[in-house]
Amino acid sequence: MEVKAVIERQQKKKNILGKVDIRAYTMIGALVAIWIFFGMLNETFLSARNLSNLFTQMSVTAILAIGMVLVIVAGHIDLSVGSIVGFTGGIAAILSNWMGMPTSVVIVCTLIAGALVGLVQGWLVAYRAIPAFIVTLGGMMIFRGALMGITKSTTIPIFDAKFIALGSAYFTNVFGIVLAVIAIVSLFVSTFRKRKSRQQYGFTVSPLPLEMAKLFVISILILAFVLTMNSYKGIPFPIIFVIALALIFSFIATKTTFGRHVYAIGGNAEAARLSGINIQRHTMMLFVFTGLLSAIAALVLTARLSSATISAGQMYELDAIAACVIGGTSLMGGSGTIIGAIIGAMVMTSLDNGMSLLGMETFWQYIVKGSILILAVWIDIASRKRKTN
Amino acid sequence: MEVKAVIERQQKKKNILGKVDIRAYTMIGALVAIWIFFGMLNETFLSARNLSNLFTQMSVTAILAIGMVLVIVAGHIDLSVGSIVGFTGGIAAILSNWMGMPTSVVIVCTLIAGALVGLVQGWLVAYRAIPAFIVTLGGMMIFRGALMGITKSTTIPIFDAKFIALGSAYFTNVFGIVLAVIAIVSLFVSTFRKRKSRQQYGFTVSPLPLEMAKLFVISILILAFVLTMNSYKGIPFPIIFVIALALIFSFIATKTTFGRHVYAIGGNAEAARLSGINIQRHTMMLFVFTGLLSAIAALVLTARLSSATISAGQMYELDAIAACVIGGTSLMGGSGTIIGAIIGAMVMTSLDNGMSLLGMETFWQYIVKGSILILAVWIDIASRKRKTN
Amino acid sequence: MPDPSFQHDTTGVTWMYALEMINITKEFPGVKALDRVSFKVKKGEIHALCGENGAGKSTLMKVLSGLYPAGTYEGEIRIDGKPVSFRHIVDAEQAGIAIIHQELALVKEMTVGENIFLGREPRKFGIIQWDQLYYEAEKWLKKVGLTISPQTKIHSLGIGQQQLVEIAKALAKQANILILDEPTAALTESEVEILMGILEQLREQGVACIYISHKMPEVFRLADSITVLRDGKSIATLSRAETNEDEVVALMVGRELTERYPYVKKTPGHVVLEVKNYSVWHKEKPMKVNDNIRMTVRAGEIVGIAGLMGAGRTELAMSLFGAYEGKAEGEVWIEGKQMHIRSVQDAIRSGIALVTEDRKRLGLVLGMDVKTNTTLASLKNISRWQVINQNEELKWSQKYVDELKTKTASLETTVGTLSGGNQQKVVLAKWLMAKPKLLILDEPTRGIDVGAKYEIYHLMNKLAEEGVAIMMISSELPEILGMSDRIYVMREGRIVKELSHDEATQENIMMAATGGE
Amino acid sequence: GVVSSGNEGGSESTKKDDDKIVIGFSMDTLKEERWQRDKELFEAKVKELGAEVKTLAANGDDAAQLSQAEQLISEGVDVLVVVPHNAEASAAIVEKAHKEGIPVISYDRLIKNAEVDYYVSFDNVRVGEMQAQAIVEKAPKGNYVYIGGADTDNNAHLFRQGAMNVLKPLEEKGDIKIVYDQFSKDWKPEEALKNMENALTANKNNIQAVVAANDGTAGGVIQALAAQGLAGKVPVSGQDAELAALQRIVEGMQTMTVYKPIKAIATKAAEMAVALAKGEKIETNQTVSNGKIDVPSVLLDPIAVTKENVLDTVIKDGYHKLEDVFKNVPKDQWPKQ
Ligand SMILES: Nc1ncnc2c1ncn2[C@@H]1O[C@H](COP(=O)(O)OP(=O)(O)OP(=O)(O)O)[C@@H](O)[C@H]1O
Ligand SMILES: Nc1ncnc2c1ncn2[C@@H]1O[C@H](COP(=O)(O)OP(=O)(O)OP(=O)(O)O)[C@@H](O)[C@H]1O
Ligand SMILES: [Mg+2]
Ligand SMILES: [Mg+2]
Repeated sequence: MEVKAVIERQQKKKNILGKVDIRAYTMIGALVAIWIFFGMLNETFLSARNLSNLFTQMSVTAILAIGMVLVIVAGHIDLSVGSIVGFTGGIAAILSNWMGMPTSVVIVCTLIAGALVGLVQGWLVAYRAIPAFIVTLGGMMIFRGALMGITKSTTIPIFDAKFIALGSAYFTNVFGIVLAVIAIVSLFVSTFRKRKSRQQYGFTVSPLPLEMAKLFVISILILAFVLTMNSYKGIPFPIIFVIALALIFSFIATKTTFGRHVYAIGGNAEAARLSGINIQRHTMMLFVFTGLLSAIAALVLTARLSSATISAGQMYELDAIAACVIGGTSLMGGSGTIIGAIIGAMVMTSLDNGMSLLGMETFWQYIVKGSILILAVWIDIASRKRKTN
Repeated sequence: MEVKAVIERQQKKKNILGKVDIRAYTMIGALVAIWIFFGMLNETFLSARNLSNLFTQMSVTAILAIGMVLVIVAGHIDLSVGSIVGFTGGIAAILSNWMGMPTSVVIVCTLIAGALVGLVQGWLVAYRAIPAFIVTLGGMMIFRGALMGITKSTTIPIFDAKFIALGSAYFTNVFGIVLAVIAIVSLFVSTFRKRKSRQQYGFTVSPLPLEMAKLFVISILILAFVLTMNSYKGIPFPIIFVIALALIFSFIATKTTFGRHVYAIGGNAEAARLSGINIQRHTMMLFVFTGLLSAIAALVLTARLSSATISAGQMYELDAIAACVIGGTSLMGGSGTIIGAIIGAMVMTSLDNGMSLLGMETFWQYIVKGSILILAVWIDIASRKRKTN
Repeated sequence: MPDPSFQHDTTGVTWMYALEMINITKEFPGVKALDRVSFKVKKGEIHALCGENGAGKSTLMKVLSGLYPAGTYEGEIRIDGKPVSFRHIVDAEQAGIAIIHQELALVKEMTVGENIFLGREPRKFGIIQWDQLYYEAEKWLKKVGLTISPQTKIHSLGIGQQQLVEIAKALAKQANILILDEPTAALTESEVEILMGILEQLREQGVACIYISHKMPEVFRLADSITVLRDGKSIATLSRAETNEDEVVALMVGRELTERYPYVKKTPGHVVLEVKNYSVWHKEKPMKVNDNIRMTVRAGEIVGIAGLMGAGRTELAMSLFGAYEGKAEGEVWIEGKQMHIRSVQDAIRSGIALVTEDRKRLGLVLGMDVKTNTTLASLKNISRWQVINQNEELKWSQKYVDELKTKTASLETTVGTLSGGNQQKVVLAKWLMAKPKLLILDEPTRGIDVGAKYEIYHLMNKLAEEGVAIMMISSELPEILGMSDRIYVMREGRIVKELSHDEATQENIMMAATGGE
Repeated sequence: GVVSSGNEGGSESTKKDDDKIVIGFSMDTLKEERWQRDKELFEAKVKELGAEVKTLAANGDDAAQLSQAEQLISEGVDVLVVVPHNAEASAAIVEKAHKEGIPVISYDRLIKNAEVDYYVSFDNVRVGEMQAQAIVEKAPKGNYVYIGGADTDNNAHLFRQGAMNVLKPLEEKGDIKIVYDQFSKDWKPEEALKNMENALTANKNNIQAVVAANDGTAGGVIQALAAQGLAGKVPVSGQDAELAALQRIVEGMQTMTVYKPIKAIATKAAEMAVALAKGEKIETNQTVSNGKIDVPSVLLDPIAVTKENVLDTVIKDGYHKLEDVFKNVPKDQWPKQ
């Protein structure tokens, strides 16, 4: 009896706040706090233009973090993403500049290269049971070396304007508004379909006014985002990649069998195996995904810099991991969300951006970033402990 | 009866091979193979002089790997060792150059700094339950930043000849011989005392001739090492640090309650706690050890370069981890040996040294090192699997 | 909504045996776990599989469920008379086989509903139909008598409830052959009743059930036939009607066991443990798991603690041992001195030892060898200046291997490879070596076969004789009755009754434990 | 037209600052000692000229530098002065700035493939040539070792290219032989030390000259030479005029370092930036092709600093103090200023 009451109470709470959990709200709170802090110290920080910069700057880390979340959830890690970014970026530049391929061919080949590289690493981890830490640490060296080898250690510039647009163009204002409207409409439609389905199965649904209020707030936020971006130059290309990839992978993570099986593997591999889940294939797929996402990140980065360099992507793996962890992903596996990782990436980028706007000395930037990383996890752990006391 | 017979049989096998297990022999085999390979391609590789170089070049990685093994065995990781090397090296240089302290004071202060830094990190890991990966990743940034802050991003040269000797002096030939004799004598004494003690307890001992033969081989190896070093300039200082630290920490790991407890914690933390082991204090101590060892490595490195630079120690954590893993330490915790890690460090350094002697292009060096890392673990895993099939 | 995986297989061939396993041989390195075992199960029958620890029961079932794929064993499996070969767990499931494994196989971070359908989620184009999933899950939960929401996370459930979820998960597969490997080890009496009801219902529906348990009363209540395994060989298949407990036990151990509980009347000495007004708070919730406990244990006596699952006995033991995270208040006296035990080290120093209920998770470092595990808690006694005397270590661990008759290849064998009973002996050895004044045993014989049990009982008697105070927590009433000099009965965190050996009966203990009058 | 590239957004923020000229200074890194000086000198000069300056440093990361440049642009600077980490990758910065109507001066390293407005520099390839030249003068024949910088740093490759421009013809002539040629990971002196140890071992100390890419790596090289008692006997080049290197030079352990009179370049760049902001005309002495256009350039000469001219260059410029440089030399041997 008592148990039931608790569960119902829990469900009610969940309905009010929706699928996103308290943890994510804390993270959003922290992000807002950081923004207000920098906004007060420096007027440009919160200008439409700097926000546009901020979103563009975080795009590469965010794309890598999306793949990293799933790998970490499954109980692995990928230290090679930075080198894959460099390597596939080099391939893209060679194809585009040296071989003069059109952008579409370059994109396809680069993605294939990323996926292949991920496949090989995934195979070693999944089917040869070599710890991911080792495989990807080795991969980190190998792909960096390969990048130097194929580019002959030179910087390869990109001249193809279409390619460059991938990283530095903006959507027109009209298109942004259209996107916003589409997003809002599909939000409403999906919510109502969900309510109907729940009612058919005889489950309770939260009161309509409440649900409407929630949808309303989200719609306002979407519109505010688009209008802010439009007040500068429109939505930057890279950020649309991030949003699209985040939506796709969030969907995969929460709504598909593949995603749920990944969480099951990370939560209890033995249980997953006994439930007939093909752990090896899933694990391999995860590395294909990180390879693919690294290739996408490489395209964005190469386009943004309009050249491929031998140091491109160095240490990005650490940024991506930090973003995941700040966003609440547990390194023990089994839990973590993509939206959390994106917020984590935003926190890191905001810190970088804000501190450099303030002209803070480099060494302070290192110290602050390191401290924030530890602090974020510390608070998270402490609050979880308090909750259970 | 039957049980006893089995025990005796096993013990006999153990006595023939000594305490070092098959795994370690495989590693030594791999090392010898690498040496022969490079020796054939390049005549200088196996010269006394280059071997002396090799041992000196591996010293920093080896010292770091010694601490890393224990941390990994306990189920943690330390990504900050490289930055601690840089940071404490900076402190040492400041004390020596800017403040003109005598070498002894510099050494003591540097070691204290290393231990303190380790203590803080250890406290966060042990008593605040923040994952070591996060704490030390944060530490990696913080200490690098701190190094830049305290040295004002300049290179600080060392002029104190005594300090410089720590990294680049050699023991005289006579002293080397004395050391060898001491080592051999104590080896014989300890073996015979052990035999006597075993006999007193009524355990079987392996046949005397066999034991003698074993001691003889080891003695020859010790002598060969010393004579080789003497044929160049004598035993380099840093290598004596490595040997001394390896002996001390091997002893701690295998013969003391502390070491035993660390392995138990890594094997099953909960069972260890319920056996009355103070997990938190042990964990904290481990990080104090890595801090301390990083400070020692920093002294050696700073002395060798006779200056402290802001890039000192960068990425050393990965070298140390790789050395441990190549040497058979499991990243899952619970197993790993210090001698293995030293051999791992030797493998890595031999590759670096050999490839650069051959004048191999940089990018190939990256690729070969990464591949060897993966390959070593792959073979290890495959052979263990074959054994259990 | 119709999903093929939810449908019954109704091919109409009639064949007497739902399952035949013929001459199954399975070897592990150094162990022949199964040696030409034959095992047949009829349709609509509950078939019990009995045998000592390590007899090969679980291995046989793992072969059957595809966990050990075809090719890694020899022999033939037939389902409904047709030979099959499973290369994967999924193959076995498709052939209508569902298994509840001996170890819980649930993902703690996921919901009950997700766990029930893990690997078989109702889906359209790979997209999970969450509403349908939870709807179906709720149905199966009701069937096993759980009234929790299917959206509850597993980690907020107790062990018993988790086991029921595991059962619901197997039922949801609507298999023709259902395997239950020790399903009741963590269930309360009333939950066992529900399970029995379900199994009887399935029997009506013609489902073949294979039931593995060390609890003879359950076996004899449920089973139609009993197959006994010993040392990897099938010894006999008996019909329940034609046999009795003693015969089955004799077949299992390979000899006659005259007395199951070697009780010895003792004369208790001085008071070793005295607990007054002792309360323990739950580690997470604001509630007491132990309330106002008052008890004594004397030297040389065995005190049994009876109670239902969840009565708070483990918490009491862990708390006395300084290992429970919740706050404790009240007084603990050891040999007339008041103690403030805040950590396991304190407890060991005061002469307390605890053999935990979950030996794999809490008792042993599975990757370490017998010797190391034996000495782990008393390294101090065999070391000087923190340096371990390796000869002493060998001596002591050899002594306990001999004394407890632990079956191990050597002192350097990793304990993870030992069978359950022998693992338990290593745990016991660890605590015997610590020379405790008070030895707390939490479910010391759970999952252990009859022969090993008997040896452990003897050991308890011997220790009591040597003057050790023993506190034994057990959910097996016959064991409590058979071994204790005195019995405390716990209910909802309180001690509700104290009985002497002679007063105690099955009835008055159950009465006190359930609160019935 | 889904894609736009409008520039209406920038105008308001640029307007705001019209009363005061703001120069943006986007730097590759502040990690190394010399860049700290560039920053200080540049900022001082701009302030002296009555304008404001805003400096950001990117820790040697191309993407970070682009981000920071974007930030400066969004803060509405009037002129952007860029020290590119990577000459090619910074083209994006020029493009972004030009969209906002902000001119770009390329500082020290030339931004490639972009319509850079001005270039003020010492030439990196030239630096490599000077290093090799100085060493060749000391050791016209014999076995040569090249110890490079970070293999992941584009500039390291440029320095090497310059050095090889001088060395290769001599090798073909048979005068010299390059017996060892390796990069030093991350510019780390310890890597240079290991490389030099290996080079000495492989050639049994039969080495007559070492071209090291900068003072840090030179430090490692000299350490290895010292261990063989060769320090001061084998000429070693360097770059950056670090204090530690100059001390070695006056002690005779290092042959030369390339001093790029930072004051000159910083001052010149500051003057050009402020003039450009005021719309004044700028005098250049040369044009340099960057692959896309011929960039009007002010090319300053780097100076090879040796024991002989240390007083007239680094010390005279106030780059280092006499007492610091000669710290390890007995006072009676100090030169008179
Ligand atoms: N994976 C394995 N590797 C090696 N030996 C194994 C393995 N699994 C089981 N064994 C051995 O096979 C034999 C049979 O084990 P099994 O688990 O089937 O016994 P069981 O009858 O289920 O015992 P219990 O009652 O304790 O559950 C034992 O000797 C065991 O040690
Ligand atoms: N995971 C859990 N979450 C919430 N409450 C729990 C949990 N585990 C146990 N409890 C509560 O703690 C109390 C004691 O539970 P526990 O099962 O440990 O008792 P026990 O008598 O030791 O059982 P056993 O017979 O297994 O030894 C009960 O009130 C139970 O409901
Ligand atoms: Mg079993
Ligand atoms: Mg219990």
